[in-house]
Amino acid sequence: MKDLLERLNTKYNLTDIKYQRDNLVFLTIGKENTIDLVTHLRDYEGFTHFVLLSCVDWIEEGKFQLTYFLNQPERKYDIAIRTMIDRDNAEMVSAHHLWRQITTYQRELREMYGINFPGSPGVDENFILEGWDDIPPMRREFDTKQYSEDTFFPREGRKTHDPASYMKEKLYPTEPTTDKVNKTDE
Amino acid sequence: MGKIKDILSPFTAWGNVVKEPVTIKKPIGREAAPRYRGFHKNDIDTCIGCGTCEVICENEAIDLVPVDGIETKDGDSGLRPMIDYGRCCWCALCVDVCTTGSLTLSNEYTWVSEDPDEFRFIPGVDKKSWDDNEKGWKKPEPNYEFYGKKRVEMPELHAEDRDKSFIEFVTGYSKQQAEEEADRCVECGICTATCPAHMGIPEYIKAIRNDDLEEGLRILYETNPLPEICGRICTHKCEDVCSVGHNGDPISIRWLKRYIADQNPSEKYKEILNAENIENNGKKVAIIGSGPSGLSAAYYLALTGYECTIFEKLPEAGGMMRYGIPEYRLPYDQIDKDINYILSLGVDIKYNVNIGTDITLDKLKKDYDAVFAGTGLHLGRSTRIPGSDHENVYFATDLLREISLGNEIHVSEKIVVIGGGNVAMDITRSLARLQNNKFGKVNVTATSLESEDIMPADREEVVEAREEKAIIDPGWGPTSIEIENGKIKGLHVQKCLSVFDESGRFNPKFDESNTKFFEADMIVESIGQGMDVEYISEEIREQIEFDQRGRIQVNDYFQTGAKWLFIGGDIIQGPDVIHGIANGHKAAIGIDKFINQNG
Amino acid sequence: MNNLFNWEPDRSKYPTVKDNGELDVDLSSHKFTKLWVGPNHPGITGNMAVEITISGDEIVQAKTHVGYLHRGFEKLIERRLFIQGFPTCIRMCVAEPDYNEYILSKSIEDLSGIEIPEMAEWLRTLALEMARLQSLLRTVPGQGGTFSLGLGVQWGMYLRDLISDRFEELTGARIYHMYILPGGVRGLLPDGFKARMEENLKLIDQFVINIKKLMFDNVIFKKRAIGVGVIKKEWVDQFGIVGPNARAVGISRDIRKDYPYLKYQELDFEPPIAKNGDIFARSTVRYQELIQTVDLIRQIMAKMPEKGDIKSPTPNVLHWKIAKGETYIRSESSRGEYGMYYVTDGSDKPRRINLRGPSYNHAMSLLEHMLINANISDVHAIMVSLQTCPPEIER
Amino acid sequence: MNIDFNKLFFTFLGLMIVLNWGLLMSALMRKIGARVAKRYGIPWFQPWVDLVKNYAIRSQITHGVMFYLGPVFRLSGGVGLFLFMPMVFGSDLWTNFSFKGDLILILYFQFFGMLGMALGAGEGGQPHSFIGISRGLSQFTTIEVPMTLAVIAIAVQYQTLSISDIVAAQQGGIMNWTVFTNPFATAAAMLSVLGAFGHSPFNLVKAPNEIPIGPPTEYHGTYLGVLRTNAAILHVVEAVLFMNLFFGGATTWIELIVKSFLIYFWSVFVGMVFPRFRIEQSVAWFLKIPLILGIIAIILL
Amino acid sequence: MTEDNFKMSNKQEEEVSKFFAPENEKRKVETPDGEIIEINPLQDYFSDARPKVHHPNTSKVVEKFLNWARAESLWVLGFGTGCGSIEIPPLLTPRFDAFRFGVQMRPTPRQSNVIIISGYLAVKTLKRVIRSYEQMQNPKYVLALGSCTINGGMYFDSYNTINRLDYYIPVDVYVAGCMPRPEALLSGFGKLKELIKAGKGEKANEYVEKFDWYKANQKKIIQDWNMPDYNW
Repeated sequence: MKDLLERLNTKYNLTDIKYQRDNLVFLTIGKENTIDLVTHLRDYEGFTHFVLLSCVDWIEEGKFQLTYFLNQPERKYDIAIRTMIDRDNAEMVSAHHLWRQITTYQRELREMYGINFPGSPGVDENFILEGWDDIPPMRREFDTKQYSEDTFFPREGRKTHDPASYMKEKLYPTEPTTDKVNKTDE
Repeated sequence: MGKIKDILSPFTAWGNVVKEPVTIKKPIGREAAPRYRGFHKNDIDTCIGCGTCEVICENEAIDLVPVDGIETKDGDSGLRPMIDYGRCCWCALCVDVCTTGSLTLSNEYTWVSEDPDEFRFIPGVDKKSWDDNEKGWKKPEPNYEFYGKKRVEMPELHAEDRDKSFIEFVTGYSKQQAEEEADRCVECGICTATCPAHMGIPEYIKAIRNDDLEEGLRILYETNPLPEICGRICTHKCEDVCSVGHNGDPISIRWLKRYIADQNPSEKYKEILNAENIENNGKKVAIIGSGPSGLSAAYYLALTGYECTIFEKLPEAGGMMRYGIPEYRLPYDQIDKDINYILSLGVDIKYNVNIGTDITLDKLKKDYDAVFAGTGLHLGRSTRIPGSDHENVYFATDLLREISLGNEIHVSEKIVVIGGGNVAMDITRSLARLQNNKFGKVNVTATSLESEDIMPADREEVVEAREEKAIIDPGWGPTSIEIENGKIKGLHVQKCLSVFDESGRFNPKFDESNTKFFEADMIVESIGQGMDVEYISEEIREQIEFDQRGRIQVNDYFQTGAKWLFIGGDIIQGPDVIHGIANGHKAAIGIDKFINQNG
Repeated sequence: MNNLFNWEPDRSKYPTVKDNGELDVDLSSHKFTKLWVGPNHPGITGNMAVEITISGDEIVQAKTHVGYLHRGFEKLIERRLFIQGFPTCIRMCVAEPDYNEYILSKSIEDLSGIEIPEMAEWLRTLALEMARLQSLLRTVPGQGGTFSLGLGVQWGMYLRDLISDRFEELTGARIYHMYILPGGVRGLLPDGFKARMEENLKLIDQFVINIKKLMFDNVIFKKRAIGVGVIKKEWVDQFGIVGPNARAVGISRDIRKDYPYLKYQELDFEPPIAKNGDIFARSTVRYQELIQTVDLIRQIMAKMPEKGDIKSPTPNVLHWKIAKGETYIRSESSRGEYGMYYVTDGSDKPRRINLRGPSYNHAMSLLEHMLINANISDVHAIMVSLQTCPPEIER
Repeated sequence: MNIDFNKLFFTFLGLMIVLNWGLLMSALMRKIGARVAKRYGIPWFQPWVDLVKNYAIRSQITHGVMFYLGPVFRLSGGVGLFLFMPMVFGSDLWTNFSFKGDLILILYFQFFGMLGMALGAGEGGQPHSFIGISRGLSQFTTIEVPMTLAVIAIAVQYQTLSISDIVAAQQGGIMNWTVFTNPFATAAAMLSVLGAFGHSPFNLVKAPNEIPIGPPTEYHGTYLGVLRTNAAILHVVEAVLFMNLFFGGATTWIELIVKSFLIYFWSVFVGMVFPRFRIEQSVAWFLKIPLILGIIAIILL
Repeated sequence: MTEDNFKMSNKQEEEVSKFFAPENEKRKVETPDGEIIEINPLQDYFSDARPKVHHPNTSKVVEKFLNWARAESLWVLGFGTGCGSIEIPPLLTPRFDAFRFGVQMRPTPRQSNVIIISGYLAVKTLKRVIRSYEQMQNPKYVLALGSCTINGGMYFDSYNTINRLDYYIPVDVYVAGCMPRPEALLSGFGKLKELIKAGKGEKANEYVEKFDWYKANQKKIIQDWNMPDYNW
């Protein structure tokens, strides 16, 4: 594993290398070299099994992290290649020609995050959702609970009480205290 | 050949036609497994309405609702969980996290209805067919916890290291220990109501978890200006009601408070608490006594912009905190840390001023817009048993004050302390230390009316006292002090059967046949303290209401009949630091109101 | 004689290929019919749909439609505490929720460095194998069911239900067990569990013999299954085929062997392999696995200790925070590699989870590819033989 | 034209008996099937309840005139088959309207309902119906081939086209039954009967998990009630046909019930344990073994 | 024959004009597949005509008998909409054998009387469920399983699942549980039978009566309503 990374390091600019386990390494590479690296790993290093393509929304940094997860079935290595792309007008080079299932992943990411993969077959078709007209739901700024409450008629008539504030109301309504315990939000 | 076999072999299945079917004959109502997670049950008498189930429920299926017949009281919010079966997923996390263990699941599972609004009920209150079902999911045993049940041990000096000196023996939590202890909190907030000052306990514990101690300090100072002191010697009523304490050790709320105060350097207090620019509003308030209530009142008044002057009889501030509590529990530098911060807000203090003699209350009334008196309980109370007027019979408060003032006190070889409160433990342990220094051994016995399980002293005080080789022998009522040749020989006691009668009044019953004799040449009485209100002149006294037992009556804001005079602290509430602080805070609000109303 | 009735479609004539490489499928020409298999169709595995265009009985185009079961787990879990994610996320796959529990727990344990007690490891292994057994009891005879051989399904479902009873005893629930939690499991074996389990396993032993006589020695079943729905060897990497579907082509890939987890290293087993890659080969592999799983459960019950701790202490679950990190945990479900990509950001909620279900590849790109030129009669059979499970595609 | 009301009454009574026996028989078959699957299965009266339920459905939709007529054709096919089928041998009252040469008519009526159904279901507009019809028609055509060969064989053997005469020729002992006198024709017919009853492996017309459920997909309520009524009658009458041709007919209703049950059970017996053929496999199968048997039967004569 | 013979009475005219009401005229419609087809509502029943109330039989005895038959012959649409469908197979297999209670599965909505909503409904499925429900014939019954149909259940905060089913189609019986065990499901069927026998299974007519309200609710969440309003 280490020697493989050394080999790669001579060719590519790899950063943030982190060994999560002995046979699982996470690394970051620039957007422009990503597909190049993936292709290289597939063709020359035996990473023939494509595990998954995923996206993490780092909204604070304004970035999407795409993770290409590759597996080398012979030597039982895993490499997860991270690449950061801009959140605004997110676009990434399509890799559908490498493995067939990537088409599906790209369709999903297009729908769930709004990342475009130009040239990927059927990338603009509805995949999971049907007639969705809000912001892509997996983006962090989309508030699913709010959306649900606005759309789906929750059953009315429920009311809860916070023990601390209820006790204050009952036992010492006038006395000074700090604010209500805020349990759910951190 | 294989082909023929392939044609014939499937027909073997017809063998089943003569066998009895395996169908369950009566499937409806079939009993589920003993561990099955069926419908909810709740033992509403055990339940305290802490709401932990509500917090852990990922489906927001649980609401806490008031229930008829369940009072809101200390340690019980009076709320009970109502479960919405339009949300529940029967994961039983609520059962596993339940602090009291009252919530369980039965193994019944059939609930069919045409009305969707029916699926909402309060287990234990709304009668259901499965209420008496004993089977069903219970929290797995053992070693299966969602939060720590064992409290993080407070590092202490070993008994041998501490029993000779008055240095503080509780060393305080480290960061890791504090965070670990804070992690156990379930943030129910039951404690807040019980705390006399209603401190934001869950919030500051959360601040510890978040490692945001400045925020923690801000929360502390919202309701309590003496965190260093409270963090050491508070009677922590909050811990008694802590919901985690129902099945395990309660959170060490007191030590966590101390941790926050300890970790914040005093020089940064002003910056943290945003107290650098306080506008003076030109009004003046006099405060008599620099005990907890006085300091608390001064702090909150000063924050609002009042000009406060504290009059202290003794040479140093702190009142009972300094003169009633031994240094090994509450080091003087920590008292100073809290007091100096209050003084730094512009509070003036005048030492060695005795109201009534040096300056009269009437003069204060004239010079100031309002007066707050928190003069505390400094007079010892006597048992009034035969022989209690002997010169070697002392009051604990007096002895403690003398120790704090640095004066030499009389210590003899065999001492008996009468009393089972914290003061009794303080004096016992102080005397034990003095004996140890003087004679190299300890021979001090503390005896109290109350038996061990209802002794008012904190449990750890008793344990620590025993570790320091003091003898604690509770459950005895003193009858007489035997004096021979003008010297005390010892104390006669008889077995106390009960302290309170059925209606809860103080009315001890004794077993006169069961007596005991404690040998002693010095006896210390520590059965309570009395107040000294000599400084209040007759004229003012007429305006103040007293009840039959001579206690001063005040309103919610500790305002007496004399509108300008506010009295709080131990005089009103009995001896307790945190009550004093709460009183001071409220009185400060009352004073603010009073002065604003009067223009 | 056989050639006489071998009506392979002659695709050289139709559908014609347009200039841009697409098939010229003009519905108005009445040469083609569009047919929806699902979502409301008794022959569909779960709630999904395959849109097929047929010409005669053969399929010209196929397209998988999913989303009928989409609940947005990966979004929901972003607003749930680590512990709260469990009841939600185990529902990602209804057939084998235990694998969800395991990979989710293991991810959290991996990221926060928690070791679990040995007893808990054994119990987890047992639960996972029981789940596999349940799943196989459905799918092995289910392959016969696709050809309207419902008898095996009936027997299998009965036995599956008995295993449900054992699950109920052990975990307190029939379907969504909520048994594996971060730090360990939620209970020891109840009294007499092993005896009752052994009774059920004996019934399954008998079932294994019966189903062989009924299905695998059945001339029509062979006729329908052999040579139909062939997966070629080179597709395995191209399409990301895993689990029994890959093993039926002769490629031995089994997470339990390749990346041993829990107690699989201490168990004696060898994943079964077949060569042809058709429906029959996949059925046979699953059938062998069924026998093997019964054996594995026996091994586990014999080797596991009687008593022990079931859970390691964890931080208070109500405000458990995990430092920023990411990991990938995989396990071998009855359908193949079942993995979880888990990202934390230092708060008390996960940043992102991504389930990698085998059906994601099997039911989408692979199925669409395999259905072309297949007979409509075989759509259901091919789908079941791939053991597709739509909830893990859309989650 | 004189109408024999007595005959009409008995014919109608016979129809009722056949209908109820058909319903009961289907319930019994399902119960037996359930036993093999190790369960109890439906209550014996379930088919009647289903029938009443279907007729009690309040709303109906239509896809056009043929859609209406489909079930009607089907029912007239079934009833027509019954009308010309001698039920109990030796009784004037229970021979219905059978006449010399009714064998040919009956072979025709077998197809009649099928075609009517095809037209009606086609009107329904369901692609599943189309597929079901095309399968049904192609399969039925191939079934007819060995069956017709077998029928021709026995028609030649007994030198008659009247079913009653064929039954009469088989009287006088079990060894006179066609099954013993002409085993090849019987075998060919008994194999094609598997297809005629539409059980697995030849149930690809309805094929619930391929094309749910073929031609009747769109039929509901009263339409379905009619179809089910017809199915009950048709199954019994077809069984009676084979009984008459190959198993010596019946001299009492009890004998009829037993024999028709056994003949119908034969298709269940096979169907229970075999999966379904694909359509081309099914066609190929009928054109192999049963066809050869039928040809042998003819050649041997 | 005079011309008068061709004149229609007012009543007859009404009858005829009913046939040629706008919703019954021939017209072109786009199907969900994108095909444009011509439809003749009178023939094809491709109609967005409002459904009608079908009143029970006026004779109480007859209605009682028919209701008994309806209750004892529950044909369930085999549409597994959510996780609850995992508990349907055990119901139809040896262990629980629901056939004993007159419960049978039908693969097509036209022939079914009962639709089981087995748990949560994604919006995409809801659209199919509504279509299936409308294709079923009066009287029809809805059995809702699990928390999800009552108040959203586990997925109360999901952007893609509905919270309460009774806003979209009328529900006869709810069964609590997540998932309800087969035994609970059987008692759900028991309850449904009771209701039908008591003549309370008239939710199909309720749907017709509150048709506008249901449609408004359905259209609120189904974004691309590319189908006629009723019974396509």
